[in-house]
Amino acid sequence: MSGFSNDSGKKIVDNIIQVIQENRQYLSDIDGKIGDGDHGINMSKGFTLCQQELESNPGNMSHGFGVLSKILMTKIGGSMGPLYGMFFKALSKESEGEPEINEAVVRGMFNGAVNKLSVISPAKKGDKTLMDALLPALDALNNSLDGGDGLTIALKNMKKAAESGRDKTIGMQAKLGRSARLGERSIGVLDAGATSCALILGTFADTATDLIN
Amino acid sequence: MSGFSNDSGKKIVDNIIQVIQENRQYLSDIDGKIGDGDHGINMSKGFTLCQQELESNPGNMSHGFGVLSKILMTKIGGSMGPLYGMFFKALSKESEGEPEINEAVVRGMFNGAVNKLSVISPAKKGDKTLMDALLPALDALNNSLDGGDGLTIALKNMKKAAESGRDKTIGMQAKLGRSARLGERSIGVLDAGATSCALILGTFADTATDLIN
Amino acid sequence: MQKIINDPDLVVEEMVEGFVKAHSDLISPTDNERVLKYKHAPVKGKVGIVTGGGSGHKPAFSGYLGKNMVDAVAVGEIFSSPPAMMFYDAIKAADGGKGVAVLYGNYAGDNMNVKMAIEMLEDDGIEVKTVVANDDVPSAPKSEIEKRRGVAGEILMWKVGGAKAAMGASLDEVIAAAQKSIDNTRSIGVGLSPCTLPQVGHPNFEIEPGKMEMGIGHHGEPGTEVVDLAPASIIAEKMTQMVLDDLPFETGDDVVVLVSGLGATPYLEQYIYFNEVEKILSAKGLNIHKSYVGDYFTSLDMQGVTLTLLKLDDELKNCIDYECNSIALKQFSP
Amino acid sequence: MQKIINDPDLVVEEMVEGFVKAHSDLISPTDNERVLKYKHAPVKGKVGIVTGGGSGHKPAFSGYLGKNMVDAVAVGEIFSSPPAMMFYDAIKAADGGKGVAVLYGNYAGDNMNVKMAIEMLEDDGIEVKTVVANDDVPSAPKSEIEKRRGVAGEILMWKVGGAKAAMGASLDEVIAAAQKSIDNTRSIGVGLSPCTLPQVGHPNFEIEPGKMEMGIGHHGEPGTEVVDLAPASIIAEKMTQMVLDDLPFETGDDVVVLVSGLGATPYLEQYIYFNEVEKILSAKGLNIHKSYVGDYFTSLDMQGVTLTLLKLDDELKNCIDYECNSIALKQFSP
Ligand SMILES: Nc1ncnc2c1ncn2[C@@H]1O[C@H](COP(=O)(O)OP(=O)(O)O)[C@@H](O)[C@H]1O
Ligand SMILES: Nc1ncnc2c1ncn2[C@@H]1O[C@H](COP(=O)(O)OP(=O)(O)O)[C@@H](O)[C@H]1O
Ligand SMILES: [Mg+2]
Ligand SMILES: [Mg+2]
Ligand SMILES: [Mg+2]
Ligand SMILES: [Mg+2]
Repeated sequence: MSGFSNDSGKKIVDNIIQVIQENRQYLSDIDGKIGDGDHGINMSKGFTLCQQELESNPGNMSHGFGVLSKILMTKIGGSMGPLYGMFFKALSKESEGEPEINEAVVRGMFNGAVNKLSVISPAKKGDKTLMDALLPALDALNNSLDGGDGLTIALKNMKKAAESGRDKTIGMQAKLGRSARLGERSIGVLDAGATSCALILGTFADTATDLIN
Repeated sequence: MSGFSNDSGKKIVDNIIQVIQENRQYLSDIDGKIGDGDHGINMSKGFTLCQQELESNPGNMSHGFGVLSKILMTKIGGSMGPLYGMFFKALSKESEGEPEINEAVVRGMFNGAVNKLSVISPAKKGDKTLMDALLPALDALNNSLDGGDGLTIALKNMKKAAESGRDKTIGMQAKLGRSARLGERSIGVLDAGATSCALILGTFADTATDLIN
Repeated sequence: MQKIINDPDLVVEEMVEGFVKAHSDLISPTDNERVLKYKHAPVKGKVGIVTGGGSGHKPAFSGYLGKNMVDAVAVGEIFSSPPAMMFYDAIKAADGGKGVAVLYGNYAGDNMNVKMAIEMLEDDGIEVKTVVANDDVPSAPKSEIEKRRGVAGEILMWKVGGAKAAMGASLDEVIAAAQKSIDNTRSIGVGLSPCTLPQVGHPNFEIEPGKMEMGIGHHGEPGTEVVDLAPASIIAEKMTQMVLDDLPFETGDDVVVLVSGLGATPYLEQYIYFNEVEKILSAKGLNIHKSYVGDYFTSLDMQGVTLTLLKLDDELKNCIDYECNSIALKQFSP
Repeated sequence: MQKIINDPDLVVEEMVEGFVKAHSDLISPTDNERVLKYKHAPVKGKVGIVTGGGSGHKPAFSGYLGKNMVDAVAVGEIFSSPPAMMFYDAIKAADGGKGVAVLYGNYAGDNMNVKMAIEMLEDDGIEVKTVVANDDVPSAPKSEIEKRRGVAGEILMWKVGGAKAAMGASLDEVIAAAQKSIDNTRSIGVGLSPCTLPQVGHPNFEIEPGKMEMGIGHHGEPGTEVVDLAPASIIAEKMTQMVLDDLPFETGDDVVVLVSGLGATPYLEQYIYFNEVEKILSAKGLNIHKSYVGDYFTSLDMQGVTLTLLKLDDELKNCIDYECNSIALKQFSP
């Protein structure tokens, strides 16, 4: 089998919520070094609100991502509200109505997410933002699938690329967001958004792989 | 000889100013334990202003105490402005016009000072105020002179009584001023006003004795 | 000492200098550099309102100079009563021929200096009367109410006295209204950190992290107890209860609530605290006629808040609602 | 963490609750619990003024709601831009049929959320225009002025925009005046201590005792240099010079001076600092038309001050002098 059901995919949403909650302090600490120290707080608050809404209003993966997106855009704000709001909106929209989440759907989801993000954020590769985890991850996913690797391997490559992209932000100088004003002093530490993005992509990959096997 | 000239007595004023300046921090620290920590600051500011005025407008002891009194009342305020203002006003008034400061004059000065203070302050012995240095000091002076001790011995007794009165304030509970609100917790430390008062009386005694000898 | 100052011994001088320049639309200096007055004082035919006290409480005292508020202020050293001569000059600066009400707080130094100032005025033919604020509940038991300190309730006393004077009242009427205001006012403070006198350079007392001092005074005078820092709801409950019980305030009373930060407490916390106070008052059936939240009466850089409640009757209500234009308190007619 | 709060995650909710209760004479809640409005908004036939931003800056932003000032505010989490939906609801709450001016500060989050809100409004038929404040000189070089942050200069932008709207101007006229105001405004801050996000519980950065950080941002964004703490005169000299040179301000200019404490800096220090600034401006031959000194735009419990200068022409002068009645800024007609 090379996919999983949209219904079972709700586990992905649950696990993403959980990993963000678990990393609340860690993400804030990273943000505190060159930002304002609230990235974990913002993210955790939004994802917890989503968890609460999903308890009374459960559904499949597309539904879960849709709820998450709506809550981020209406309740969270910051930079993360609109950015991750758009991101999860695409994950939801591109999988909506698909009972089976297969290679093609996954590919559509992440390509859609990057397209959506580009509309509202001017962030390019190397600007030290979540894009530095997301863009290499998308490339890896596409390349892997193009090369015929199959979904689980492609997801594994996506995760690996997200993490190495995240790690590369250490050497980058921030060009956008609060840390940008730091100039050269922003070099030497992780980017908070790239870190949360790698966590989300990694959790997606791991959980989807579990569901496929 | 059993006295000193009012002119040479200006040295007493100078030395009192100096001892207060030297104990600025010490007096504030004492006041800080059960008051607001400014006793040394207030005193030193006033006495230094007096020093400056006396430089351009020098004179004998009575003049010096008069200037000190005026400055305390017009520039210093707090509790100390009116209290020491009245105190030094009496020292000035009771010696004014006397070329020779002898037993009788000294007796008049300190009895006058206590009378003046009683007009504006309700402080009694045991209330943990400067009165606890001043009242026993006056008693010692009067008793010693009544007993025929002579001025230098009487001044020595006055100083000793002021210091032991000051030390007894450690065991007292403050009944007046800021520290009064502390109740029993005001017990165990010196009273700031009694400490400055003992310094002033002691310096008066020591300097007068030097002048007499 | 993380402070934006020059010579620590000159902080008051320089503060006054800056203050006069910043607010020249409302206040003027006088011949006594430590006496400030409302620009249009003395107001002819109006009872003059005078106050004063030690510095370090900004915007008190001089921040309340202005139209229908205070006419002249004597500015003391940090936490130290102004000398008699300053009160004397302030009273003269405020006198518009109808007498002067000196409305000040109950501190030993202020009591002596005001008393001496009034004696000095004997030959000046100015009628002077005083009200001594004693709104700070924890500073003495009710049986010794005359020993209590004056704290943020003084602001409401000035507001009432200032409005009454502006309405054309006589000196006795102004004094009676101000006295009624303070008699119906109760306050209490809590401290979460000590404050630092600039000239001393370090705090004069300690409040350990994780602790708070209930009933602390405006100069760090020790309070009634040092206890573990608690949630805002518990702090508010304790303080509100002490204040309510003392007057006592009762169901149906119309009240003014004044929450003041002590200098280093962000507004965020002050509003969270006010929110808890409001819940308690509402539950008890009190009507909040007007609320003030902000840094109205501070203690240098102390962390903490004071709570003040004033029980209103119609006269006090009219005075509280009366238009005024001072630096720190501006109100349009409702 | 010495703070008067309850649940650290709910500080904004509770602060808003307290704020609404304390100021019910001037403001009202709306259906969106994070959108507050001037009680009489929307004012029919008047251009609506909207702003918003992260919390922790009290009295900004909601303290500037009121008559002839801001009509509606979107209240974000601590130091975090309000979501698009809040800006959307704030704009709707402010719309009196003549368009809405959204006057906010240049932060990535606010930029994205306002942009999205305006997109969401496409079908509502409300004309919306924006001005993005960028008065913070040290946050980017002049060659990249569009990257600079908005700080306390926003208050003067709201004052000007609010007055212009109250005078009956069109949306374009309001936008033009607000833009002119911010284009003629320059600010700079200095920090003497870090601030603590209640939910984090400890400061996010350090400023060692004995040091100060020049050019620090309103959320503790690092400044241009960390140097030894200096006397107020030197601090003022450095900051004033940077601000004067940047516009530049010139001899004979009429200016507004706004000194704001950052949250934990006593008024005493703010006035001493202002006094030094005034000396420099006077020496340079600038005319201070109006001064503001106080906690106008804070950063939680940070120690430090910001300095803001606005160069006036006749239009701006009229707007600055115009009567207004908001919570934190009240002015009678001169
Ligand atoms: N314009 C942008 N485009 C993409 N990502 C951005 C942008 N601005 C900021 N970010 C990301 O946002 C992260 C910070 O998020 P967060 O702390 O939640 O918001 P804020 O900066 O408002 O406090 C940064 O680490 C960066 O990855
Ligand atoms: N009513 C009073 N009568 C006599 N002495 C007093 C009275 N009140 C206070 N004192 C004295 O004043 C001292 C404190 O002086 P100081 O610190 O200069 O003034 P303040 O209390 O205004 O800060 C006390 O230690 C006490 O000796
Ligand atoms: Mg952040
Ligand atoms: Mg003292
Ligand atoms: Mg004192
Ligand atoms: Mg943030």
